[in-house]
Amino acid sequence: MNPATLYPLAGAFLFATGVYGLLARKHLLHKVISGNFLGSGVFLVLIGLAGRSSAESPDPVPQAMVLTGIVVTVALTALALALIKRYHTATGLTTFDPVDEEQL
Amino acid sequence: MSDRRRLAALLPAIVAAAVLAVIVRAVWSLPPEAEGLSVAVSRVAAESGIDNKITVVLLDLRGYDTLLEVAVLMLATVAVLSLREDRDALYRRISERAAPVLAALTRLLVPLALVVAVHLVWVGAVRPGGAFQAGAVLGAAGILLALSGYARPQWVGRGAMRSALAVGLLTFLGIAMLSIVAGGELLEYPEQSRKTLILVIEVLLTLSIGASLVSLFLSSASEGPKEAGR
Amino acid sequence: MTVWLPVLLPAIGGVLTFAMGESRSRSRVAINLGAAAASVAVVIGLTVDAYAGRVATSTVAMLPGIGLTLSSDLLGLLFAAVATVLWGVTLVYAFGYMSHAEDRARFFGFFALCIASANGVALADDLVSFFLFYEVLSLATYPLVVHSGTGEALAAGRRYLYYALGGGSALLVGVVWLTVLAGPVSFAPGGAIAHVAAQAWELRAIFGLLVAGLGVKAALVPLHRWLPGAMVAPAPVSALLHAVAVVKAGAFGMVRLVNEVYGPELATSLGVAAPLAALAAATILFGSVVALRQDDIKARLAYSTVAQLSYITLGVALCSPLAAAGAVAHLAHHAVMKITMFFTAGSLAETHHVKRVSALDGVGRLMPITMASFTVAALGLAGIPPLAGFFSKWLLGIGAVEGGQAWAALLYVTSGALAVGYMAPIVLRAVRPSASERVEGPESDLVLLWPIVAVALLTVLFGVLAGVPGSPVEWAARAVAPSFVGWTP
Amino acid sequence: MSLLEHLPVLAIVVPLAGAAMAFVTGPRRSALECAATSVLTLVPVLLLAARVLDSGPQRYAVGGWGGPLGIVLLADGTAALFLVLIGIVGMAVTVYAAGYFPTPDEEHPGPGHGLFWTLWLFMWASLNALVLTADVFNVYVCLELVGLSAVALVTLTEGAEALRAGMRYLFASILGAMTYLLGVSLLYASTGLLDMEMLSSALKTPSVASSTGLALMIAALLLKTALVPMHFWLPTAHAAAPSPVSAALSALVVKGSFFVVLRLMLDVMPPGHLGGADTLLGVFGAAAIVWGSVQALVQTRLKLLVAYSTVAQVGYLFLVFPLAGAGGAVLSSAFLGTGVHALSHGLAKASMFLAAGVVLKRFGHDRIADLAGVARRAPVLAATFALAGVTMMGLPPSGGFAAKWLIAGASITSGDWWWAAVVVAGGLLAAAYMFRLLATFMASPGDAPEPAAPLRVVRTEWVPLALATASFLLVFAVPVVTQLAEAGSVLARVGGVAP
Repeated sequence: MNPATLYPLAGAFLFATGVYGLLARKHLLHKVISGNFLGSGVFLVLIGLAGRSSAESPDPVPQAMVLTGIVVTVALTALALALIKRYHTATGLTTFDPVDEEQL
Repeated sequence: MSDRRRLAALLPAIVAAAVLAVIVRAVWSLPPEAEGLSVAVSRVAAESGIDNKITVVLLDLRGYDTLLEVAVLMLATVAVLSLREDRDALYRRISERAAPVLAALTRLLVPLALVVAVHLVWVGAVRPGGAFQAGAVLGAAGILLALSGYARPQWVGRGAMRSALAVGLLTFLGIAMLSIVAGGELLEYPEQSRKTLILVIEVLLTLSIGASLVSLFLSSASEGPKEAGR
Repeated sequence: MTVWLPVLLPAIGGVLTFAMGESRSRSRVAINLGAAAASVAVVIGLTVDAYAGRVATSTVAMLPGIGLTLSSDLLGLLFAAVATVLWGVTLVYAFGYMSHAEDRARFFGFFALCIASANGVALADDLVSFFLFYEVLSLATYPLVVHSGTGEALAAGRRYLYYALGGGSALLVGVVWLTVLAGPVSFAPGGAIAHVAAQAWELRAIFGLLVAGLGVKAALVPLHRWLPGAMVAPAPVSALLHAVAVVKAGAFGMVRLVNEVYGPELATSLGVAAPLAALAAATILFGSVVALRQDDIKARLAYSTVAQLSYITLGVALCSPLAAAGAVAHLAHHAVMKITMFFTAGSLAETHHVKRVSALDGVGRLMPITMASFTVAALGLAGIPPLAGFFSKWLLGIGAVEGGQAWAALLYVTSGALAVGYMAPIVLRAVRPSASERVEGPESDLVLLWPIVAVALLTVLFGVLAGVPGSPVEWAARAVAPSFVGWTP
Repeated sequence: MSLLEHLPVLAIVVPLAGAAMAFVTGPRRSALECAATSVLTLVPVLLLAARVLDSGPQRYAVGGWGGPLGIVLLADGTAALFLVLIGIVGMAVTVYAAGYFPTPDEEHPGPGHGLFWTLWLFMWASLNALVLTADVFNVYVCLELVGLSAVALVTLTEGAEALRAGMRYLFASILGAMTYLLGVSLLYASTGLLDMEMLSSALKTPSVASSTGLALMIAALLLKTALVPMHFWLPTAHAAAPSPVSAALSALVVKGSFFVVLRLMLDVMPPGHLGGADTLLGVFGAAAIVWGSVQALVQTRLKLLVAYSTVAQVGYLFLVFPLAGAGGAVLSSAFLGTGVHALSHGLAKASMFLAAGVVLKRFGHDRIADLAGVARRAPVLAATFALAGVTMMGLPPSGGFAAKWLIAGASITSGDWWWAAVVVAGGLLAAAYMFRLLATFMASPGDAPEPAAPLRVVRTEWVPLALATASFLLVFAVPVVTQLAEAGSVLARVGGVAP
């Protein structure tokens, strides 16, 4: 087990956690955080796999992809939070379904 | 809990486990060493004289990605702006809350932040740094100004702020098109003015990113749920 | 290019009718009558050319290797002429009949589109083009069936759609399948697919699918059930579309299918003609018998149409030249006779609110000209010489005997007797002295009366002048002759 | 280098700059700015299509690098076809929206503080970018641009329902985008390539990682295309959005991600390495046709009916994959049918949503049961639904008919006749839900008073009618579409469309 596989495997685990959270968790903020798990998972996979390069430094292309990905994730998170806030203002809810609201 | 609900609770776990298994299998199957494009990038970086290979990829080889990424950021800001509750009372409350200590701190921090931002832009060409980092610092300064009452939150969505938000993307697009006029392809910077053009892009991007962050922060101000307690 | 005009002129007329809206009724009359007159002129011109042996063909590119092609052959022109001429006559009637109705722009617009697509069906040069116009015709008829917007009309429309779209699907599958096997199939007298290397079962299955598709409009039992229901439409629709354009598109398709796609020889050797003939024979008997029991005049006429359409199908399925000629002639003859009857039925309902046979008593005295016209048509339908119906039945019968299928001739005679059975009560009741106090009342309004008399006159003329070049009988014989090698009329 | 060679980037840069400019000019003048940008975007798109017809696929190396280091834009016939669709529907949406949204003033800048125009141009630009790119990572960025603008446009409708729909859409979008990116990272780790054309040759010897990567990418795109069973987010989002937005979403956005599926499945993946994936996609497509139609049949709201119809019609697009394996004439016919279907459904569906918007404004609701008499009161709207409905049913002479003809023909030729059966059944189901609507329109309106609507709103009804007419007569445009498809990389491989 070397870093080149450890990071991607950790990333895979993060990603799977994110998938579970996005599908299973009801609270909207949980969903947003799960979405960020997805992002972090993918970025770990990318960075880890970039480290397999034998050159003096890791492959820069995946690193650039991660940087772009981070900005995109920030943008998505911002919109998601704004939507949740607006939704909460309009309905007082923090979940899609009022039934789930009571269970939380 | 009905069977249906139990199944609904189980399904995400199954999907997640399946995804995990698929990725692990794929990762495991990869050879331990791979060059990817690192050698090719190194060659280009050596020719162009820019040490930071990631910068070479971001601004030169895949500058088009970065152009669209700037568009993503502006788009997200516009999207959030479209959702804002536009009420003067709301903004007044933010300004009125300004405390004297915060104001004093702001007077101290904002000039410093500006210096840091300029520095970050400048070093971006050789070391980690650049428009996004500088923009974040600039945005923080802007938020401080708004919270302490030096800048009025109502400015969100007004003409000057809109221009600041858009100028980064517009400059990027303009310079990208400039290379066409100069006889190259899109984003093919003319060799002699390369560094200058990239610097211009970075500076104005910093401004736009800062403006974006300030707008994102201020436009999420709200009066709280209308039907509290539901 | 001219060959497109019988399609384009009514279509443009229809679109203009929509565009002008509800209020401008004078322009509507002018445009529709203008389009009808122009179409008639074009069809006559094309016919004169076709008689002289000049057949025009024109293609617009469409699917890969398949164009939308029209051709002015005599067979197609006969149907186009029937549809176009009777459209003009029906328009006059309809302007009178619909003068106080709502949604007239919609009505006349779709009416014109129906004729445009019927002409397309007539002049289509290949199976795909035929299918295209056939389906457009199905759709354009729907708004006319449900015109009144009542629950009854909507229900009839729904049933019509089940049949039309189901049949259309069968037709689509058949046409695609045949095209995959044989490439684009252009109609060719005597058959177009004899050279195709395909399993016999495939060709039989395709024939079945195509018959199922065409059988809906041709009202073959058991696909006929939409037709009586569709009589809920306004009288001009029943008259022109459900006695002429729409239903004849199905019967006409049978002619194309047997004579010009499979060809009489292949249809016989594959053994598909005989079942079709049997089905048509069953339909004739069924329609005639059921018609006997209908009290509603339009329903009685509708079942009569069911029977008469199968005269055509049977005639062509017998695969003998004279029968085929009789079938095609009957396409025109039945059109003028049945349209007379539906005009009459519409006028009866409009003028005296009479819709049932049992309520006809004495009407003949109030509307002598109308009922006299009806009587002419009824006699024609029963096959009394020298009216139109006699000649087509004569050809059908002779053809059946010549083809060694005397049973069909017997069937035609039987069905003629049944026609007398279901027509006679209408005429007799109308002339019977009224038991009720119906002693005075108007004759049909003039604008309704002229078209009735005109089409009744055609019934006489088609019969009396049957031997003259250009009469339906002579035209039909010329049109089917190329399908039978070595036969000349 | 002539300006004509830069047409691909002009199709992206012009609307992008227009979006930024519309934002700067502010709500009151941005409609005008957007109209000007729309025209300026359409021109390079049409010129590009003409150029592709004339001289084949155009490649554009952004920054002058080319693969594998740089990003390449590829304008082949298929891309040009989708660009033209986006252009036509885009232009219609712009014109329609100008009448649909109230004229902005100081007090009322319009929905979303008058930001519709900016967001809409962003969407147009990102769709063009998505279709043109030949780089799998760049696809990711474009997908995010499309997704972000789509969600923002959906939530321009006031109220909790639209917010809920928008958030569902956003979460689906995030899951899709991240899964796609994960796929890209595995693909890159395995091949060291991002350029589609280079990947195509590298993948002739696939590995576990590259296959997994592609599978993840395609799965993500299926979610974005809303292929059953991953369609859950679509109906509410498309129905809740403002009508011009619904039109763009149903007609264009789902087609954008489908386009990438098409690229990946037929261009990037080597033929014969699809495993069972092609059949699986076909089965999902068939399920979508049936399920979407059945759902459309039971809807009580007009916009939801139209949205479920999209779920169904998307299914047809996926029938190409099981047929593609046969190659030759079957592939060419199925591929052309798919292209025609994308085009005709795009036009027809846009027209239906735009018309539904006018229905909402004129009658104040979209409850199907209460729409009796529309044929008399608003004949143009009824005609629009009728003409677009013919396309949905696949009856001649509509584009839907041409598509069905080609796909069914391919299916029968290949011997896998059951796909043809699905196509025919789908047409009948579409007829069932469309005629349910049309019959209501034809019913007598009763005595309810006719609601009055502002003339500028009523005038917008001509835009959907024009689109619907185009889709109705599309069979006559098939020769041009055929030429375009033959200039696409897929058909170039099999030597064009056999007559």
